[in-house]
Amino acid sequence: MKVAVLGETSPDESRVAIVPSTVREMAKAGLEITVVAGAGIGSHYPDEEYREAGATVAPDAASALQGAAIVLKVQPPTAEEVAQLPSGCRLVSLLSPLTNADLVESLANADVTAFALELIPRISRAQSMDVLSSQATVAGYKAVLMGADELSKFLPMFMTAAGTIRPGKALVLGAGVAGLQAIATAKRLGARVEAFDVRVAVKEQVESLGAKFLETEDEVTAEGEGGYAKELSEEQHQRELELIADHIKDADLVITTAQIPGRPAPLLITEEMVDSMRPGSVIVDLASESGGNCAVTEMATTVVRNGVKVIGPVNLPGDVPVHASQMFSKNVVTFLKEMLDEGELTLDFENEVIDATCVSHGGEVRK
Amino acid sequence: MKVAVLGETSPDESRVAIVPSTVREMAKAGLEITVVAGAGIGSHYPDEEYREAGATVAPDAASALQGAAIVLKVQPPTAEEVAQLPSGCRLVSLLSPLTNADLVESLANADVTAFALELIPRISRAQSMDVLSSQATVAGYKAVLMGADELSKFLPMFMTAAGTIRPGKALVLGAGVAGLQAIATAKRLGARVEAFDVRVAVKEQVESLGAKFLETEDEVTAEGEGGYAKELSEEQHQRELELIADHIKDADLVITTAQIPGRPAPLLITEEMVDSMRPGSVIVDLASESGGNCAVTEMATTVVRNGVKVIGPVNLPGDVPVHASQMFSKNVVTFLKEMLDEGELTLDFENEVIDATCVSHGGEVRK
Amino acid sequence: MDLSFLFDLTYLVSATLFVVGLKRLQSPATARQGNALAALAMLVAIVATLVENDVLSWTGILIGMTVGSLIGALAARMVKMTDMPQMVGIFNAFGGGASALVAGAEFVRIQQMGAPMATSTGLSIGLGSLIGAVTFTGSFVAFGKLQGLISGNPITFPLQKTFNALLFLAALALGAGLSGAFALGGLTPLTVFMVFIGISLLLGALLVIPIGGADMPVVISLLNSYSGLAAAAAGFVVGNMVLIISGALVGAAGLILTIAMCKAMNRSLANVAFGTFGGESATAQVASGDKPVRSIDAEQAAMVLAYAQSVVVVPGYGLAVAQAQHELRKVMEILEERGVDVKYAIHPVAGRMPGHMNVLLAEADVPYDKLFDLDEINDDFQRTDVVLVVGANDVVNPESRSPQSVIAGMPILDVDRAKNCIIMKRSLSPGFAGIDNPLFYLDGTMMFFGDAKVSMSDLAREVREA
Amino acid sequence: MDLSFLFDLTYLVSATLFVVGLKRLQSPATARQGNALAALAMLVAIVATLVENDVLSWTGILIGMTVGSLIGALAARMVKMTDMPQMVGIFNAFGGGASALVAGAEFVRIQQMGAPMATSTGLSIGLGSLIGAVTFTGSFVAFGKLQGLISGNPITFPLQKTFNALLFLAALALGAGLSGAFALGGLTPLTVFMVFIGISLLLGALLVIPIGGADMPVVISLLNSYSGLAAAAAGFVVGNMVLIISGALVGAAGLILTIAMCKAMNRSLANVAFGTFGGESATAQVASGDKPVRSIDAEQAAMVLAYAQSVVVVPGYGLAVAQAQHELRKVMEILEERGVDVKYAIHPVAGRMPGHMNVLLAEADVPYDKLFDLDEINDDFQRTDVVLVVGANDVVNPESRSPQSVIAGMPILDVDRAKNCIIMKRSLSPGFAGIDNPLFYLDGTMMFFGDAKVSMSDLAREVREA
Amino acid sequence: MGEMVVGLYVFVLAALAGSEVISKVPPTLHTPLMSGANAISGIAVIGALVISAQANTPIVQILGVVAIAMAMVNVVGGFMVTDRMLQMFKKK
Amino acid sequence: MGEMVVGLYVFVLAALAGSEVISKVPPTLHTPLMSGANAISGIAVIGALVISAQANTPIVQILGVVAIAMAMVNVVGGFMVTDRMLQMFKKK
Ligand SMILES: NC(=O)c1ccc[n+]([C@@H]2O[C@H](COP(=O)([O-])OP(=O)(O)OC[C@H]3O[C@@H](n4cnc5c(N)ncnc54)[C@H](OP(=O)(O)O)[C@@H]3O)[C@@H](O)[C@H]2O)c1
Ligand SMILES: NC(=O)c1ccc[n+]([C@@H]2O[C@H](COP(=O)([O-])OP(=O)(O)OC[C@H]3O[C@@H](n4cnc5c(N)ncnc54)[C@H](OP(=O)(O)O)[C@@H]3O)[C@@H](O)[C@H]2O)c1
Ligand SMILES: NC(=O)c1ccc[n+]([C@@H]2O[C@H](COP(=O)([O-])OP(=O)(O)OC[C@H]3O[C@@H](n4cnc5c(N)ncnc54)[C@H](O)[C@@H]3O)[C@@H](O)[C@H]2O)c1
Ligand SMILES: NC(=O)c1ccc[n+]([C@@H]2O[C@H](COP(=O)([O-])OP(=O)(O)OC[C@H]3O[C@@H](n4cnc5c(N)ncnc54)[C@H](O)[C@@H]3O)[C@@H](O)[C@H]2O)c1
Repeated sequence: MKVAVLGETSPDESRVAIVPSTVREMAKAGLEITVVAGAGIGSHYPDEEYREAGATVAPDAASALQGAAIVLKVQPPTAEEVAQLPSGCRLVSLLSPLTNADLVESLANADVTAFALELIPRISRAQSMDVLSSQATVAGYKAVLMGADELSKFLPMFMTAAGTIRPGKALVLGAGVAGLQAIATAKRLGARVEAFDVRVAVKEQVESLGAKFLETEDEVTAEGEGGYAKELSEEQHQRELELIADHIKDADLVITTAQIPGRPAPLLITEEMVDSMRPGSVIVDLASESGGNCAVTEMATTVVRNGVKVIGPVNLPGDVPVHASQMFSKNVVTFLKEMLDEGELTLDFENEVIDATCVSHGGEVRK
Repeated sequence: MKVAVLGETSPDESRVAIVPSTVREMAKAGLEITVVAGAGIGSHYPDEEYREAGATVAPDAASALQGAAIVLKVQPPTAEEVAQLPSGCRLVSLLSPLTNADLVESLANADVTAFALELIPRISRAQSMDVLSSQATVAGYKAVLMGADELSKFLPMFMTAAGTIRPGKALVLGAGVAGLQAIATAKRLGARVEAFDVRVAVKEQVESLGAKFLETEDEVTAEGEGGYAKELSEEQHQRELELIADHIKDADLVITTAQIPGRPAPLLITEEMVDSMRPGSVIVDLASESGGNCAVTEMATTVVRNGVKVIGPVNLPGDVPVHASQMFSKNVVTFLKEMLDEGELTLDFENEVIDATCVSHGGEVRK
Repeated sequence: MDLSFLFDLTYLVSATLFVVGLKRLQSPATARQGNALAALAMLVAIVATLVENDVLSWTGILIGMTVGSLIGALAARMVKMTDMPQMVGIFNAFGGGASALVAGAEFVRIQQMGAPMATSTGLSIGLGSLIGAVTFTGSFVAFGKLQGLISGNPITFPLQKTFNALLFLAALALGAGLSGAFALGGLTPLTVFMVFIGISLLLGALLVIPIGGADMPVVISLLNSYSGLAAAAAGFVVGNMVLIISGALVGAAGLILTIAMCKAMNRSLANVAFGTFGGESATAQVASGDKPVRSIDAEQAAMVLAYAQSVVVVPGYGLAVAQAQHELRKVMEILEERGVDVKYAIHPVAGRMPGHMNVLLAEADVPYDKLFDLDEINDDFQRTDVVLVVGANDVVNPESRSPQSVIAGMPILDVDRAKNCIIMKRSLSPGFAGIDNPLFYLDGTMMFFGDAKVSMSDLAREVREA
Repeated sequence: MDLSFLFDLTYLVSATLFVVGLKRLQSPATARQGNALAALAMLVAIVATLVENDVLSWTGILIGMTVGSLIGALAARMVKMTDMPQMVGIFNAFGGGASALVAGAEFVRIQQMGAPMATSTGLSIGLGSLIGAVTFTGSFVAFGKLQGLISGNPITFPLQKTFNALLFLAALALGAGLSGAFALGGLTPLTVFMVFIGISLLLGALLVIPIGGADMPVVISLLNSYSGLAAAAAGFVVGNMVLIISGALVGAAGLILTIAMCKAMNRSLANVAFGTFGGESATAQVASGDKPVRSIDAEQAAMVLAYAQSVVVVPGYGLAVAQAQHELRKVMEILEERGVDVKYAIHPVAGRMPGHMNVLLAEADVPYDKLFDLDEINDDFQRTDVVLVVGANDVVNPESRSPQSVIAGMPILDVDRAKNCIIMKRSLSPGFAGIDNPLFYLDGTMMFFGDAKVSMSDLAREVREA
Repeated sequence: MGEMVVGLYVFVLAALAGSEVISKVPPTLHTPLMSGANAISGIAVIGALVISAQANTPIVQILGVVAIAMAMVNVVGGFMVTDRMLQMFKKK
Repeated sequence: MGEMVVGLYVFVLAALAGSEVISKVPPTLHTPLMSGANAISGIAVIGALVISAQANTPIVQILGVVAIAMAMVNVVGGFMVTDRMLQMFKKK
């Protein structure tokens, strides 16, 4: 069975869906892998290594797609790419299905059975396919490194002959997968870390990393489904803002990660809060792609306001392409194995994972 | 007694010689401080804070210098600045005296008593004036953050549902003040760290940070004076290069800091060594200003060779201006106190520190 | 210096050997030797006794010794390891019985000689036979309960306490009568003595009957103490120092042991000793629903770990919550110094974020090369002596192998394949997935309850001393 | 039951109280109470003795008791804390003397009665007076050495060992003669006895004379053990159990203590006990050049720390070299649990790079708010009970205050102002600056030698148990 | 002093020594310790021997022999079982 | 059994108990312990009392009284000094 691994066409994307080490694993499972030439270059995996691992390197996407039963990608395909897909093939990739209904429609029309990796259910068994988790891990780590590098100050404490420098304070808003990783990384760098989230279970998790969980007098909670959060009531939101205003004043590094699936990111940092911070401080807004947690954030650029840098990074995992791709690839392979039975393709909608992720099949949009 | 704090004119320099918190300390010692407007902006110390601390803010350098007995700066003064200095005043600043004889000459001609902070002797008492140490500390920390941020990989180990990622390897060449700090920071970030230096005492120090010291079969040592190194013999250098070639192949992040006072930096990484590294790796060459430890290094830019980024940073401490200035300032104040006796200026050449640092006095070049 | 002085010295040596032998039982390293010393002490005492006394007839003595030794040796050889407690119980019965018989025989002898009995002798004989007889039947009942011959459940009947108390008073009264405290009406002393013995035997059985099977080890320990006292009483009867000394030793040792065991089981001594008057029962097991688990403390865990050859640590979210990483590393370092091979098995989703355990263990300076991921280590478990699970739950839950489970399909660390598994957590409550863990109820599993940081600190101390 | 039985029971109670009292001396928490119990035991024994015996004349007894008590109480009140060891020595002399006198008096009494003496009585009297007399003079010499009345240096003369050995043999021979083993020519037994006592007294002095002042505490402990034996011998002489028991207790306790002290000082018991035959001397002090330092071990350090109210830790480069940061944090945590106030004083240039200690302590998870820099903490030292310096040297070197020093002008942590200072390092070798450190030789300084990681581990164990 | 009192002294002292010695034993060794102490309590055999040796009538003689046999079961069985348990504690 | 043998038994047992009890004392308490044991060794006062009480001649009487005085110095001084030392160990 032929599996085509396409290269990414967006200039912002340096990852690749499959890395050479997983090619080997797939080959063992009986799949023939064809990789478009140069697909791995952005993440430092040369064609050479793919060949050594047993893949065929096709000169372009068209030849790679010829007769492919499965097509793998990182980012959602463009209209042209959709047009090129062989009818009846299966596409596994990120698809932003909640916000990109047109794409799903066009895939259905092209008779592609498409699987959106964002929709992997958060059940124990599917953890090893969960690309959102693996990529959020990368983002959380990277956000702190980027922020610390942009900072005009030290994060760790230093007691030296040239005076004592108190440890910097990092504030992490939203302690999901990315937020927890950010906490851990900031702790590693020696910062004092405070964090806030609207889900109650998070308090213990934050403390298990040695950080301080901020609490309001009245509870602010908004537990959603499947481990996600939902939007806060207006009153609760107000209380949350007050809490943050209180603690952001003396923060040196702020990392925000708050997201609500399918909704714009909640606003957690107002302009006044940014103004209350000391010049030289840094905010890294991981929610910038879905509107930002900070009022000042502009996607894909760094705004300096009053000496405070507000960074709105796009696709942070793409900045750590070697390992982000490796993890993505491992997730995809584990997912593929869900629909293989002794080397044969199956499509079992009883299977929770398959059912949840499949957005188009047999020319129909499934959800 | 009037002390003038000048702003830095070089665009690369964001530090300032005196920060508001030390203004207070100086005022207590009976000094009147005048700061040129905007001097602290680059390091996020607004004029406001200087005023609050008790300093006068002068509109420009000329008015600040009027009647000043002591003039403070970070970088060596430009020709114009030298021309502005009141005759008979004392200048305390970095002066690169070993490589910049002209400047010293011109200072002597202008009848300035100039003190080169680079020449602070490395004796116990003078540790709190040692700007080379304090700024090297900043550089070592910053180099790792910068390198880790540029890296296409993780440094720490991750055992996750998306596979296991082995910890990255950092190689630190030259384990002086900056190198040791780089080791500590890389360890903090979870890297496995190896280090090499030509001074024997360093082995224990490297190990005291939990890193591995690389050793050759035959000893490679070149202990210099005052804790510094001297140049290696050709044969020893060859042996060192072999050792490095052996260990650089699988290094993800390389930090080089090897320096020999008054001499160009030793070459430690050849082009072939760079080619032997995996794409996506990073080299940060802290010696770039004195010629670089890596053959590929170009000062002030990043060269990408074969997927390996070679960064040649300039003035790294200037990238952490808030704390770098604070430490610098603390050093300068402690130094000033050496030549104050009950609020009166003294010039005691019996004092080892004064003697060693004073490069021009009474119209004469002193060394 | 006459001969009797020599004999006395020999007995003194024997007594000292008993003390030294018991002392050696303090540590596993010297315990066997200690036992051997005690046995030697016994031999010395026996030989000295035989030489010292003018033996009227060797036949009986030789027969008694041979038969007894053979039975004892055979029983000791054949008993299964798991049946040890019962075996100790039954040996104890015989020891107690022997003391009672000695007292009885002396009583008969004195009666036959027709000599009047000194109060002190009467007292000794009374105490010896009372305690000996109680030990005899009590131990048999304990044996029966442990062996399953008698129901392990507490057996109670109405007015049990009152009845036992009356019996005890009756025995005391008869004993006092025998010692000459008051006249016994027309009955011959022998008859009275027989009744006295009968009551004592009944009392022994009745004292143990109402105690639950789980408390039996404590009961046996207590009866052991009694048999020591009985022997000491026998010593008073025949006027032999070595009997008095070793009897006192065993009596004190048994009592201390009983108290220690009660503490470990969270019972009061009175509760067990006067089980009659209490009649309640407890169980050493913490039960969830009806499934029993084995619960151990730091000392026991330390012993298991310190004498293992290979240990694998499975850290989980609870380690992070307790922030016990430093203590964990410390314990493992001590074990490594003792030559134990230590590895850490890191499950990919242990904790609450990817790489959680890495962050934690890096903080505690655990070297990277000791960390193994699921695929690398899963085959090792069956060759592992002890797995120490610290605050992990879901990632070691064998339930994931059953397709109906909510964690079905999640690969787990196969710790259930190891020989022993110690699990440190605070309770039997479930982990993230919210489901019960069958691992807790397996035979090889020992639960070490408590906050992981506290438990680990305790463990560090105990491991160092083990 | 007759009266004598009651007395015997009372003596038994007294003896048991002695044992319990000694047992309570095991821990600082109960030690005072233990001492009180022992005193009570003594009171009980004295009263019982007075009541039991038909006292012929109360005058002498009352005078003796009053005078002795007054002297003892006054001496105990007035002695300076630092003179305690001598005081114990001299008390001991009196105890030994009393035993010798008891034996002597009994000898005289028997002689006067003209009755023949039983071998066993002779043996008891001989041993009692020999050991008592040796204790008497030996203790006095030890006292003199400690008090500075006699030179603390070992005093030796040619053939010392041989002479002592001969003296000892002579005493034995005379003793045997007295016990009736052989005839004593024309001399009256009393004369022989006087000579015997004389030789014993001489022997006591000669045994102690050649031992160095540093070994005196061990000698006193050993003499203490002797005086116990003398009391036990006196017990045999007058046939009193409580004397035998408490004498044996003290004898054994003294011996065990002596052995423990020898171990701590790295001397063999034989070396001290038979100082005569050895005659060499050692010193408990590690000397650099001629300056002595006080060296302590983990147990002592633990006691000092555990009973402090405030402890400041001064980490230095040695902590990093030993990688003992985790162990350090552990020890401090245990102390904090015990209510000790713990701070860390970080010198700006401790270690080998700026912020070295920060990296190290952050790794071990020491909270930031426990770290204080030089300016913040220097004033606190004089209010600090114990400073624990771990592998630091230059940064606590008071030499920096003298302008000639190579480290002149470097601000230091003023640990010499604290009440006590424990310094952990491997030797007396200098630090980075290569100069000696006068701090090591101060009165309040205790050196705890060894690799910091090992020492700290030991300390953790001991602190937990302290 | 009477036999009885002497016995009492000895008894009390032995008990003190016994409890001191035992109080330091770790729980894992409790079972072997109990078993070892149990074997020692078979010391009643000495009493049985004394009685048998001096037996003046058949009934005393019989009682004595039975006592010997029972005590020996305790002694021999006890020490052997203890030894078996302790073998498990051997440090490799 | 003779007095002597009984004494020996008692002596040995007491010594065993004593060494067990002492072997657990930490070094810091060695000095007070030594001092406490030293006070106990003043038990010789009992012997002295017995002798004095039964003194049949002046010389024995005098020896006895001196012995009493000396022993009492040891007893009273010993216990008091020990107590003073132990006060320093009071846990706040
Ligand atoms: N790693 C990830 O990325 C990630 C993310 C989200 C969810 N998850 C899920 O989290 C779970 C991880 O499994 P796990 O085995 O590590 O943890 P777990 O299944 O959640 O179990 C943790 C156990 O630790 C015990 N515990 C808590 N605090 C303790 C303390 N102070 N001292 C001692 N024990 C303590 C708890 O039992 P007691 O209450 O009885 O003490 C609990 O049963 C998996 O189900 C995984 O799917 C993982
Ligand atoms: N912080 C900086 O930036 C910097 C940079 C360069 C130089 N310095 C200089 O370094 C010195 C720092 O002072 P310091 O007090 O931290 O250190 P130090 O004066 O160098 O003394 C360290 C002590 O630690 C002991 N030690 C070494 N290894 C040990 C081990 N494994 N276990 C126990 N003890 C051990 C050594 O004594 P033993 O050998 O007897 O064990 C040594 O005396 C200052 O002189 C400072 O000027 C500092
Ligand atoms: N298989 C599994 O069991 C599994 C896998 C992955 C994640 N999860 C769980 O899902 C959780 C959320 O995952 P995620 O990180 O992808 O979520 P996410 O990226 O959707 O959101 C990030 C965080 O922002 C928080 N947030 C939302 N609104 C907020 C507000 N107004 N203020 C502050 N915080 C706000 C959310 O609670 C969440 O923790 C994780 O914590 C994890 O426990 C479970
Ligand atoms: N007052 C004091 O005591 C004091 C103050 C500051 C620094 N120092 C000492 O001085 C030492 C050096 O200080 P620095 O960091 O400013 O030195 P530096 O910046 O001049 O050099 C950096 C390092 O490069 C090393 N190096 C030189 N040639 C090399 C080669 N061919 N290969 C590998 N490494 C080479 C040097 O040994 C040095 O460790 C420090 O380690 C410190 O111990 C002492």
